[in-house]
Amino acid sequence: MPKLEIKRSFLARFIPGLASLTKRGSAGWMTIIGSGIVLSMVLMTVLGPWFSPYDPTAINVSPPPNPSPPSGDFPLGTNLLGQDMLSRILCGGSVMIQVALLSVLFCFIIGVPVGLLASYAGGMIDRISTLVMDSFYAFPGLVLAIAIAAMMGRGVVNMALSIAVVYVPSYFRMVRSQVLTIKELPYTEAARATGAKGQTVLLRYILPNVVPSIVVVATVNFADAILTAAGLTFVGLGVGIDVPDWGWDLTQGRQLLPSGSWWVITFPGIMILLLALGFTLVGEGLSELLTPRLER
Amino acid sequence: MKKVKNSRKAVSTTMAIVAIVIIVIVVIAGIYAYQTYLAPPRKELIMGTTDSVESAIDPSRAWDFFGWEIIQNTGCTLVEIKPGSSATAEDFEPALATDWTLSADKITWTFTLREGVEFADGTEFNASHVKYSFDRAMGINHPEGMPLGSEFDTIIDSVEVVSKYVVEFNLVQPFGPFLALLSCQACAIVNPEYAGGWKTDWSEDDVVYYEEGDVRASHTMDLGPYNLVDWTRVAGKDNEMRLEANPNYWNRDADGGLPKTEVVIIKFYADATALRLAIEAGDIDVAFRHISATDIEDLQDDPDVKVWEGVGAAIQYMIFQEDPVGTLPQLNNAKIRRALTACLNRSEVCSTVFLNQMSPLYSILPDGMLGHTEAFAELGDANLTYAISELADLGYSETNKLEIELYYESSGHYPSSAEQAAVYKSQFEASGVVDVTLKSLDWPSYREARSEGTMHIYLYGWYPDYIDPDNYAFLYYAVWLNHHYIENGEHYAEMKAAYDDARASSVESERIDLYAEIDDYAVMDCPVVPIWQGAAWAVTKPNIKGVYLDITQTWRIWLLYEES
Amino acid sequence: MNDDVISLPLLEVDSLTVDYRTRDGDIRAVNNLSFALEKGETLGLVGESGSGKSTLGLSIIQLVPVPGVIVNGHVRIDGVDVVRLSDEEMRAIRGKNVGFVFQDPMTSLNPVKKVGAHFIELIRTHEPNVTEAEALERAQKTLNDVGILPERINDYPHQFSGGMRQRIMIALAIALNPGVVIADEPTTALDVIVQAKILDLLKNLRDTYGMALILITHDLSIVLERCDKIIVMYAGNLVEYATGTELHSHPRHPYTQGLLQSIPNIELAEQKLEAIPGSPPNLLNPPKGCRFWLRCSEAGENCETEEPPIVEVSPGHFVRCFKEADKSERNRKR
Amino acid sequence: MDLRSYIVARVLLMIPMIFLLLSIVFLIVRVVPGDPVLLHFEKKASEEAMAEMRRELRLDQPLHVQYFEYLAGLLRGDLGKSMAPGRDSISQHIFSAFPATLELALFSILIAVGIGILLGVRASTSYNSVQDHVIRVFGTVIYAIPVFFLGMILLLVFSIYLKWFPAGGRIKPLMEPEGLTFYFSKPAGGFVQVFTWSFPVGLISWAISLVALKRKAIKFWPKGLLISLLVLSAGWIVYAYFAWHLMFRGGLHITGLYTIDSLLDGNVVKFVEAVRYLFLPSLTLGLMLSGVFIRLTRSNMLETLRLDFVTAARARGLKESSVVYGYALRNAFLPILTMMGLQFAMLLGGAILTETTFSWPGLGRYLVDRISFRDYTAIQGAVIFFGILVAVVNLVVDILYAYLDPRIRF
Repeated sequence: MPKLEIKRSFLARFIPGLASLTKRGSAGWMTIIGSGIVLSMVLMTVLGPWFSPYDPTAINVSPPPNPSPPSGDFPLGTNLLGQDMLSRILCGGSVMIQVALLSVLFCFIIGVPVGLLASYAGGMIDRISTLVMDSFYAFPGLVLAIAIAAMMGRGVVNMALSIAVVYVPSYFRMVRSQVLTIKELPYTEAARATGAKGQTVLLRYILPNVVPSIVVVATVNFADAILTAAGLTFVGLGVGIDVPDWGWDLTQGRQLLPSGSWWVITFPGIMILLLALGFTLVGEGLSELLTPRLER
Repeated sequence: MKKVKNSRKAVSTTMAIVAIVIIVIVVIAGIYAYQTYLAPPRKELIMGTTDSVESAIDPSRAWDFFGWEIIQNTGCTLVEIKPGSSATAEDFEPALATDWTLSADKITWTFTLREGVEFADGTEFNASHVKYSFDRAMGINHPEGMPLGSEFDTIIDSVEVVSKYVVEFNLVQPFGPFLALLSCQACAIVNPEYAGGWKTDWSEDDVVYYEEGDVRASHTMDLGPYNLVDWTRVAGKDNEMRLEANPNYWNRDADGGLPKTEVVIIKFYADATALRLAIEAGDIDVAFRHISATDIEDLQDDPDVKVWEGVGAAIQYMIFQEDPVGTLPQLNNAKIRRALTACLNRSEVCSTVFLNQMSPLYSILPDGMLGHTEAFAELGDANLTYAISELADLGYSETNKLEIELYYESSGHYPSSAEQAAVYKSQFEASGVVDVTLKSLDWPSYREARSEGTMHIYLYGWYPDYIDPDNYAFLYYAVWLNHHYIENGEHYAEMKAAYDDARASSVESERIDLYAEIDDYAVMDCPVVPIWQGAAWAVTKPNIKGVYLDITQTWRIWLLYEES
Repeated sequence: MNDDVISLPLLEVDSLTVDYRTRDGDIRAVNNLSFALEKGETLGLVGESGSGKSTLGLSIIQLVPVPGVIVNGHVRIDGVDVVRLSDEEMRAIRGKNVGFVFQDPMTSLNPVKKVGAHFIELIRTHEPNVTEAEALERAQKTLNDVGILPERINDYPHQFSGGMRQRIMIALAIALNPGVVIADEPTTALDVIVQAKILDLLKNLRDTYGMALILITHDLSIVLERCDKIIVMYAGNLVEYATGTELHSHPRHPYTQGLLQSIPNIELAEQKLEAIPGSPPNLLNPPKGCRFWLRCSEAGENCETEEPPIVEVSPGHFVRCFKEADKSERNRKR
Repeated sequence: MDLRSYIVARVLLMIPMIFLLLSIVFLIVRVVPGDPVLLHFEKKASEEAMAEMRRELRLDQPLHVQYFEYLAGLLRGDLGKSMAPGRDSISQHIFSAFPATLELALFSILIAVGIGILLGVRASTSYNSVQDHVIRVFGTVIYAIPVFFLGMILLLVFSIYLKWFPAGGRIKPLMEPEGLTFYFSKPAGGFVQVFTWSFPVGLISWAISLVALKRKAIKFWPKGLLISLLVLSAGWIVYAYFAWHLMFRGGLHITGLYTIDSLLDGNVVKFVEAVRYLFLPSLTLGLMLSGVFIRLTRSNMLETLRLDFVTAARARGLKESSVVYGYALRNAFLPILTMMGLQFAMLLGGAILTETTFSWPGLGRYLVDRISFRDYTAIQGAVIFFGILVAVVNLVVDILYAYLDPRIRF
């Protein structure tokens, strides 16, 4: 019955709130720090336009010559076009966050139902979908994402879709393995024995118990999606110049490197790193909290 | 006792590993020092570039900058333009032709050829090779060749062998810039042995492309200052080229001997950053195309390198698509185009994006070219009062903004396209009555969108094939640009007449007036708006001499040398 | 010092106390425990799982698993207090002076090493001058002694059955002819027939090699006949210490009595097997007085509040119980 | 399912998986809206020109014909023609770019495993100490760094500020090692044809090995299947190797790996240069991957250090180093090895970005380059090559796993 326990502990730990997390050792702290980073990043991006000292896309807010290093007026320096890096940092997270959110959403919409159905239905459907998913899973993710993004063209939605294609198999595999375990558990059998319909069993009895694992996969995938989105931007498949985006700044900053303009890449790079790190911490923390382990 | 022994043994094992590592390092360092010491001083000149031959260095097909540079250095044309000149009529020098005359009706050009010039296999160059080269180019007529290259037949009617050393070109109509045309790389003389053999029926399949492992079979020319003796490509891009002096070069004995450097290695870098760091580190002697604006600015203060600036023939312009497939008919109104043009601030683009390494351009003809004017200055730079009032006439205001889409190319085909577009957007929007949406496409899609005519406003660029105003002024008429003004432009009939006259004329003063007229009409219509003119940049070690960066855009490797 | 006057025991454990320092608090696994062992003796260490007997065994060779700590006491091997030794010095004693046989032979051998390699490694670690060939020769001899064909020396552990593997483990423990061999539940993981064979083997080896043997087990029945001395442990405490026969005939502690009653005896036609009610205490928060009182049918009031002392009820027979303490008190008063 | 049949299933599964993958990539490239041919003309192309291009690329055929031709081509090692002018063979492009990627991948995996094992073991042996926490934080942070950002930082520090290492490319001009070059005359038909030959040769050697195995009466058929598959692939690889050499008439570096070729040349100067150029890119990629290995080594070591045989080894008085490395690590290494296979996919993804950062002329750059050219057939070819590479590496790792773990025997 370990899966039932997972569910109970999941609820038990999260309904009372974060405070109880502090008692969960390093995993709890990881979750707290991670969600702190993520929340502040999201908050910053949402509120950024109100707080940024300049319009992040305005040209030459700093008088030439540009790029200029950090100074009093421009604490993070300016880029080649004389745009204020601080403003761009404050507002630049939206693309990454949108892409990550959308891709996780797409994964959820595709991966979970397919996983549920395949594992529940079994037989040929299961075997074929597993084979398809496995071939995607074994494939180098970024290569596939790049190829698909290249075919579909630019834009946030297209980026999210191409990333989703790469990560759907993780959801599928997770859901499938969980369902296969839960399907055999006595209470599911009991539900079936008392005449519950397949649909009811799937939605009422199985799905709720899969949710914690999906949450873990999703948080871990957030980090991967952000890094993949940054990678897509770096190979020239990001969004255009008129949206402030850390990935774009980092990409364009590369040509300014030889002249020693470190500030142009350092700050956006650190922001992406922090965002990905936040999600990684939450993901790792949660997976440790929600997965029963041998206590040492 | 035993314990001590154990630990001693452990220590000795660690020591042995450390000793082995140290010995290996010392040995490698020793051999390194020895081999470095023994290495003979390098005789080759190494040039670095980020360019690459696109697909072929066959004059019948190549239409890319670097392919032409290699053609120029390995092949030879009938006439050449004097290095460092501005390509006026007096600047054409004999090359494979020693003398030429034009008939009174301006239709027939007769060339006397240089005698005793030999191909690498010892065959003597003669009039039949000239006829062969042009017949081949016109026969292959490759749609992807240079625009006029593919339309040789609209200029040249036939090439006739008069005698062994005399050849005659019969034109379709009088053509002023004919010598300029003959001096361009598409007119390099090919060696029939490597160009498909003596025959008359030509097709696209006869183009000579790169062949892995066999350099000589990969190009057709034979008479230039250099022989291409090694050419490696990795994954469809150039990796390294080796040029060795051609012992049969006709001009070998000229002042001090040409080429000046016996062996030149061309090393290809993936991007400007790598190229800049290579020249800085001294890995290469010469860096030519492309080093980014910030890097040029940076290197100008570096005492270990020399930065050369020259006239650039590359121009960037903005095209207002006439009737962009059903979306913005307003652009058909010349008043809107003029208003938008007035919003532009050319010097701001040049200073912001290019750190003043490009210069504002107010005529379709670049500065340094016959017929260059300042016509577009009439509309001014950031002339917002004019723009706002013109647009107000048409009902556009801060509440009813003119909405336009500005396209840029995103895969690096033009320098800093995205940054430029961001600047133009801010300039248009500074008027307060224009709302710009930026859109980007990679180069192939951009090119196709251009052919389809779906982009409202987009950026385009040009560098010349042959060095003559004719090769710029035609941009107003280039069918492949597909901006449609040719049929519908208000002043296009007058412009076209002036253009045709200028083309046929060989009298410079006459042509200057005609091109000025064309520019004036262009300002009235604003179909194609010049923005900036590029400068040419090269970075070398301080002791490299013989760099010519002139309007011809020809990179004359044969004149480069290292001063000891 | 004169060896003739004071004969040092081979192994002496003196008021040894071991704690596990967990996140939730300290757990006392071994509490103030002492005993001594002479050459050629067999000591049985009996207790339920969690009674601290394995911890005791491991603490003798200073291998209490993390986060265990020896907080007090001494362990003297050949008179050397090993608690004070450096890691490196202790390492030299393990295997050389003390052999150890583990509970589960299936997991106690390195699966990626051949049997011979285990021996070579062991012998050459402790006697670096021995060549590989010599080590192999000795290994084969030892294997022969434990009843394994010497030519199987080139097999991998997974190619042996459980009993065979335990024989290999024993061979590894005795290969360097140590003074003491500690066998921690050597037969628990094996089936009954093999169990007896292994125990007999250990006994025979003790005789031939002349070493002392500590047999740690939860099964009182198997040590009763085979051990010279037996220590019964409960929740980290020594509750009874006596010779095998004495313990068999006169168990004093209620816990020992309970253990004895739960042994099936074939000779008795109708035996009522009785299990001890309840379960061992939570050592994070042990009962205040006697650790056994909750399960003890004879518990008195002071058992709840005070820790019972250890009393010698007859020569060489020690018990930690108020019942016996009172008795001896009475005896003394009498 | 026991491990043995798992591996057999793995081998058998690989075939449909690769097949499926090929089909998916083929489809993805085909569902592109619009006509890809349209994009490849400088000027508005005439119908004839476009038809000619379609004919050259076989795009004029019905979809199923294209599909089967493409599959048949793959068996010959022919990935079709590039859409770029000249219509080069994509296989040739890929084979000329592959050694660079291979060299980068090999060195970075060495670095990753080295760092990962060193720090992972450190962390596990000093469990819950400051050292352990620092290493864990390092592992987590390194995983979250965009690899190209890491690359740019290293580039900035080590080649722009300190000027210790070059910033991009594979080697200095004039320094390309020759290796021991082979000189063959170019066979008629070139690369593709020679590669084609590898197929029947591989097939025949497969058949022979099957028969031979039958003769020896090996009872357990999966072992025979495995061995014969190995022979098949070995035959194929040997042929492909010669084909690769044959296609360069002037001779080629013997391995294409500059570090090795320069040593074969006996030219230490070139070797040092090659290592200098290789260092930063492989360090970047290696660091990125090391995070995973640190975590994996640490957790596996923690599990293994708890196992009985480790305690037993300690109880025998073995040295701590041989307990940690000879016992714990050797047993913990197998899952790490499996991970190495799985990480290969991630490695290749990282290689694309690293190659772009450091202008490393490998397959990653080729793919990015072709994307900006919208060279669909080449993108298809490169993606498929990546996919097959990963599948083969995973298979090899699995088989290696079986051979390294003595508990698994067929």
